[in-house]
Amino acid sequence: MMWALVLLPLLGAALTWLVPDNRRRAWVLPVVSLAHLAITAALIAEAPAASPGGWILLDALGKLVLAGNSVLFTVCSLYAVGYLAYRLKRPNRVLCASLLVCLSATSLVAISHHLGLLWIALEATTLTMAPLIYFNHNARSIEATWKYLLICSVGIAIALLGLFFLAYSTIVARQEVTLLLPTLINNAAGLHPGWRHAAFIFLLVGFGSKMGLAPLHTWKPDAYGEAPGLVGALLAGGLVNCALLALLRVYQIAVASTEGALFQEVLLVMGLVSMAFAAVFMARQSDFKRMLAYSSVEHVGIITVALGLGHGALFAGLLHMINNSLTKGVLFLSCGNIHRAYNSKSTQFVRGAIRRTPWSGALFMAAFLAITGSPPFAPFVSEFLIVSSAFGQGNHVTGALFLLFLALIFIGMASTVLPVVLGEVPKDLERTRYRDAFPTVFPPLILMGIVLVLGVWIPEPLRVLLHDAAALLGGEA
Amino acid sequence: MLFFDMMRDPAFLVLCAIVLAGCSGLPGLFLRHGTLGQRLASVAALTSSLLALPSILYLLLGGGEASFTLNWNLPFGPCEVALDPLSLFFLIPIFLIFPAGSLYALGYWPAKSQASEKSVTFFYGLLACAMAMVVVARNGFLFMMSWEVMALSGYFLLVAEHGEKEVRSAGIVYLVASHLGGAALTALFASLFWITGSFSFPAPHSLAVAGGVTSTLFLLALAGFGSKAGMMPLHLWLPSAHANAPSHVSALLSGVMLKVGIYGLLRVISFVSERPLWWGALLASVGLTSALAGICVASAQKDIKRLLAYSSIENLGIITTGIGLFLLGEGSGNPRLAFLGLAAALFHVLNHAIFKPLLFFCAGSVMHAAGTRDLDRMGGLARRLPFTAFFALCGSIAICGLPPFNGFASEMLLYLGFFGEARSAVPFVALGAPVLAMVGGVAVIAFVKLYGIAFLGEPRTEAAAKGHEAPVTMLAPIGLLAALSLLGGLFPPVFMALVQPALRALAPDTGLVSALPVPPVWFAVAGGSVIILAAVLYLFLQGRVKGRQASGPTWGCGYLRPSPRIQYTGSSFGAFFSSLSGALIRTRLHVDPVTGLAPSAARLSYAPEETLLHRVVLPFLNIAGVACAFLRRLQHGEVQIYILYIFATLMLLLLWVH
Amino acid sequence: MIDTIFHMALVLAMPPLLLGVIGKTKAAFAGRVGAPFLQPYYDMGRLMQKGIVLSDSTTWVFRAGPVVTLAATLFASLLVPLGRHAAPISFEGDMILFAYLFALGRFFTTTAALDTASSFEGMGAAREVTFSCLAEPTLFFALITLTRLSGTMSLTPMLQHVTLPVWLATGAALILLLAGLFVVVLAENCRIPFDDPNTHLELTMIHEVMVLDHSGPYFCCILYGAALKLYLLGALFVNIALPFSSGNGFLDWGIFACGMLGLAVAIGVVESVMARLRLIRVPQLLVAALILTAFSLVLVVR
Amino acid sequence: MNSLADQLLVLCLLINFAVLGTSRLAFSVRSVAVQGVLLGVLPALVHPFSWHLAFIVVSIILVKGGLIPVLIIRAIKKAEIEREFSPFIGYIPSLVLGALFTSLAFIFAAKLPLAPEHEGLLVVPAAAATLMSGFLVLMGRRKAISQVLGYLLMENGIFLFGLLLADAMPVMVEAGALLDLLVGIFVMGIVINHISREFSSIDTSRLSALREE
Repeated sequence: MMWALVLLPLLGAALTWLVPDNRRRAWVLPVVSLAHLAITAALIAEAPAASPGGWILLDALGKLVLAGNSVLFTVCSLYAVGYLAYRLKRPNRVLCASLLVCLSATSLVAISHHLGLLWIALEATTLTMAPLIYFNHNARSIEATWKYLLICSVGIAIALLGLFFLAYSTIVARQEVTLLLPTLINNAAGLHPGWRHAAFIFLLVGFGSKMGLAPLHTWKPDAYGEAPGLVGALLAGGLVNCALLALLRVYQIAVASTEGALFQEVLLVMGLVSMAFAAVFMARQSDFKRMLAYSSVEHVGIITVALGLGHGALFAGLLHMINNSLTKGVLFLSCGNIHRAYNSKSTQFVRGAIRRTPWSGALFMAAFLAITGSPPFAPFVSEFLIVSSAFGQGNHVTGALFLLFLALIFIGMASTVLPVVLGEVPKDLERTRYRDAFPTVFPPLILMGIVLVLGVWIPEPLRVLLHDAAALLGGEA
Repeated sequence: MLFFDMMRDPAFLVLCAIVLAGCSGLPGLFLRHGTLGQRLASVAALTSSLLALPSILYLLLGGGEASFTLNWNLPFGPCEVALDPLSLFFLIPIFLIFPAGSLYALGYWPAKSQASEKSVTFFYGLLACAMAMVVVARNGFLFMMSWEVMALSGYFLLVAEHGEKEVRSAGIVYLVASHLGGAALTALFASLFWITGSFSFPAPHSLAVAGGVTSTLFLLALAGFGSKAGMMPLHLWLPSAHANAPSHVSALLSGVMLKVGIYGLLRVISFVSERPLWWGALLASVGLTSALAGICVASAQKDIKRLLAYSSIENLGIITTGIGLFLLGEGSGNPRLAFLGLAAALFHVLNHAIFKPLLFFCAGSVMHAAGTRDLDRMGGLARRLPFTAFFALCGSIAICGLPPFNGFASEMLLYLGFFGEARSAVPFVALGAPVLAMVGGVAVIAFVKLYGIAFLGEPRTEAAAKGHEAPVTMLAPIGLLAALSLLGGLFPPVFMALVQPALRALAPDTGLVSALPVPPVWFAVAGGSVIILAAVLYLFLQGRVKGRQASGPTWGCGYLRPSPRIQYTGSSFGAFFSSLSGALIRTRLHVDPVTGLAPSAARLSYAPEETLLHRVVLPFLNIAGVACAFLRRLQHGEVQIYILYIFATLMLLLLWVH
Repeated sequence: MIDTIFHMALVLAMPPLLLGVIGKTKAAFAGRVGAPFLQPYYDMGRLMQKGIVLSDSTTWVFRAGPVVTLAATLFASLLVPLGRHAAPISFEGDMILFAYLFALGRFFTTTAALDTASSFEGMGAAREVTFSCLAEPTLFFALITLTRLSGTMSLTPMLQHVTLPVWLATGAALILLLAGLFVVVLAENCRIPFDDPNTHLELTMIHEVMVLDHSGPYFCCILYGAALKLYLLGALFVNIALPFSSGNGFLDWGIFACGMLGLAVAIGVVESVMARLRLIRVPQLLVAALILTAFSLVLVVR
Repeated sequence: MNSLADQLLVLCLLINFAVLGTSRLAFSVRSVAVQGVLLGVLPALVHPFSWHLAFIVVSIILVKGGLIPVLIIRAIKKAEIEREFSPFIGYIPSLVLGALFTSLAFIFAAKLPLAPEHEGLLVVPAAAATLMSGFLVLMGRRKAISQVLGYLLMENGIFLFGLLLADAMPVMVEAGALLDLLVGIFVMGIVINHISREFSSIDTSRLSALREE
């Protein structure tokens, strides 16, 4: 059953490779992803036992990430059908295939309980993303791809070394040598501190560069800026969560070991630094796709801060992980539409989107408000929780900085987004084929609906899931 | 069956009304034709206030309280909603102005651009609902949620005509300001959570912690709520926002939304058991400052709605002063002062909620008639819009705080508070009286200017000459408000009856002086006799001159060919005073140089500028932007450098943990 | 009751006389015979006989101006005690009503002026409102001082509290206060050195220029209202300046009337010996008055 | 045996310097390949024989010593370049820095204790030094190919460390890591081809259009 999560998309990929016709090929995506979604739902409903050897296990954290990715991917694949209809000239065989491979890799990340396997799956996602970013086949996109590939590979390599350190620390501590998560967690306290420290730092830097924690985020603006909207959505909403999950596994070990506090401190600082970077780079940003990249940096920072705070903030952080990925989906898809409609992503050409593409414009606006933490949307809930638990722990400095950065980021983002959405459409505008149509507007609309609902009512199953996950991370439920 | 039982419960009716108000704009979104949606919305609005107002009055006068716990599963503790006197009192303006505005919109909006009508109809209802929710919320998170929704719907209303650049920039300033305020409030409620351990509001007077903490809370509240209530110097967003919104929206924004800020302040103050004296001093001084500065700047405006917006700053300043006196009185064990201050504040909340929307509505009709917001392009509208002109006159007199209208009654209470302090050992507080007198004087300048320049004299432009009276749907709410403000002026006890319960709830110990020091009859006598005397005199004189009236042109002092453009304009009317008030009011002049022997036509244009914004804030923001641009060099494209970042981070972290 | 009748009689009958006296004094200084004391009465009577000329650009507001102003002033006249005799109406805070009734009058006078669409009258209106909003605080400082002295917030007890012993106790303060009040009286009634009621150079005038277009009975209202206003503010002044009380009520009426006439003479003297100030200087003088009254408060507090 | 292993490790270090010091790409590719082969041989010296060990040895030698170099050499052929021009960090400075980092590596290693059976082995310093030399190449060189080499150097460093766990690690992990490495290099190769087609050079300093102004 769980292997289906991994194998089904691979089969789909093979299928897409066989389908000759651009138009029909696109339809494979929604079919596969819907099936994947169904399986995911079934698995979350009743969690199966661990595989022999315990390499494969779906715990609460995995369920969260898996669910988020599956939903996001389904929406994106629905969108892809509409989107690719506009890009028929460009061959999309590679795109479809790698999308599905990526889906299987992300699923593997979610369900693997062995760090080595986790690492392999993560590296696989990194590699499959490269052709997606390169979809547009122009100078800028190849540059973006190169930077993405190099930096992420370096990062992931560092992470591998971190894993080796971890394994070696078990040897030094005369324990059974393994990278199985439960064993590591149980023996965490006994691991040799020096090696453990080194391991944690290497893993943090490695996975952090994949997540895009500042200052390891440098590939993000380029990749997000040049990739097609739906790829951006998957990068910002899906892959970030995978890398985050890897980090969370490390976090579990760190908390179980004696010096969870130190690790949390490091996380707190990294998170705040990321938010600060985002705030600085957000100001006067004239390319709204790059702006979204920095927003993603910001939110990774927010989640990291939540992890650093621990306790009640963990629940909020995990909730924010979901909220962020869904909202990012809306942002990227809608701004992809706007990009198509204006054939530009610079604020000096793109104005009055609400007039030219009413739905996408409105969605972009709403998603902007959501992502900057305005009610009644979901991120407001999680951010408010994080702030209040920061103050609630008496950690006022963090709380104040957090609010300050949020405000600065809001200012920066508003001064970019509002001119794009509002105002009059410039007269001298090259005519483009794209106008808002059902297939490209409906998918982000679904996501927006979910974000809105989560903003006022968290379904009971999700709440339970979040509590269990937080409990896994050592937060009191 | 159960439902009907609940419908008998007035408190439940109020909640229903709130929900109804929120949904009032919904059908409009799905209807193809906007005006029908507006009609439905107006009907819904009227129904909601017909449901709400009687129940509110019943509860308020009957001393009833109620609290409900909504069922939600967000992790913020029980979501409590309660109606206590304070909430009920602040609900009154909402349910008074909201239906009035939406009735007004019926006539007002169709004439404007059709483009964003639906969204305006929708967000107008949402705004009212959100404000009401803010007022009834008893849970920090619910409060913040409704607060932000309120702010956002305000924004969307404000940018209804986002085609114009001015509107957009006003919108951005508004949004940023309200977000900063929201951040302060978030910090406030987070700290409350830290202190009490729950998101539910603490009971009144229950918050007894170290002085430093409560003072921080107070300052946070002042920053958050003060910026919403437009206290100087946090008012920067207010004038352009209120000037650029559609008129019925401006009415709601400035008539009610500012008061919600005041509500928040009062609510947070009510938590605290120990209130230092300096809170009162700070509030009083802030209030007087913004009252004086606000009205001075107002007197220099040439944009009719900007003028009104600045006068809102003045009135909110007066309210704040009242609250300040209340705290001073409490702190110094002087229940009389406390009572007068709070009574004046609450009374003025009602008054301002009546005459400011009245004036904004009139401004809307005037803008229709003259096609501009620029006072210097109006004139002579009284003959075209007789009813609007009359009601505007009532509003202007009322807002200047002159008898026989309601503005006088509340300012009277404040004066009595000040004068009472003249007898105390060190009569610092009494010094407020001359300042308030000054404010009154300048208010006369501002509103004589507004009324006289807009409505009287000769039309300065063709558009103004061809103005038309507003339809009855627009006149009805205006007339109602005018009548209310006269009522409040002649029979203050009517309004005091509404103020009393809230007052007792906020300051139980002022109960012993719960009667007005002025026998209220004198208000009626003075106002009534002035009106009657005037009427009698008028009839008498008309009798004298019957049949002996001649008419001719105004005497031009020997100037033969006068044109309407030689009249005193609004700017020239205010110029003399502005010249006295110095740096506070600057005017930007744009002059084309006149050159050559036969100079070509040159233009001169002038506009009062928002000194603080243009001289301080914007330059600072520019500097910050440049600084960020400098830092952004970090991301300068060389992948080698990026790898260096990774390496450096790795090394630094390793150093840190070892 | 009888007092009320006297009060009304004095208030209604006497004001124009002050104008007459002022005129006579000035004439005497100028070495002329001058118009008879009752000249203002004749003028008003004649004005009542005349018809009116209305400007085409005016509305009802133009006619409402003088009327409301006079009505407000008349009611204000019920709040001021004359000499040792209590005012017919007196309650806590009536002095605020007193001040605000004048403000109401000002509001209507100025709007009426703007109604004529004449740039001169607009100018006059602008000056009027500006100066009075500088004069207002002075009045209120004076009232604070009196409140502190008397401990009440109503004109009658406040003014009647000022007796010889009080003078002996706080003479300095009262003198400063009187100086301030005198300036206020002059400013509010547009006398020299603030404004010259006799000149006919519109550019320099304040009050006169506002009423250029009024005529007939309405103009009469204006003149009478102005006189009444002078009378009432003067009464404030005299009440403080003459703290004497002969036990006999009628004698008190006499004393008060003489006081008023004395004040009129004083104004006449000032008008004869002083020149009209440049407009720019006027605010400075008003601020000076403000400072005087502020000092009086300081002296009282100390 | 350990002495022999140590000598091989020292050889690895020397190879690092060779890569740092040369400008000729073909040469540095070959030296990295040699390092890969050494990596393959080392486990055989350190650990007792086992099939799984044999598998690892063979696969490492095949991939690192055979496949990858071939791939890169072909890329170089295609792009018609044989030397690195005007690097960000010159050769002498990079040698000096290399020496510095190597000493750093020894300090780093001194802080971390070894398991008794690995006492006296130079594995940790060698690994760290190789890693950092890899970083140095990545940071210092302009050509995309040299950066790939730098990445390979890093990987070699990591595998060097990995041989401490060679018998502890499950085959699957090692194999997966190798596979990923292979695919990664393969993708990079493709990208490099595209770069050389787009920009008619594989000079990454051309790749700086995406930046914040």
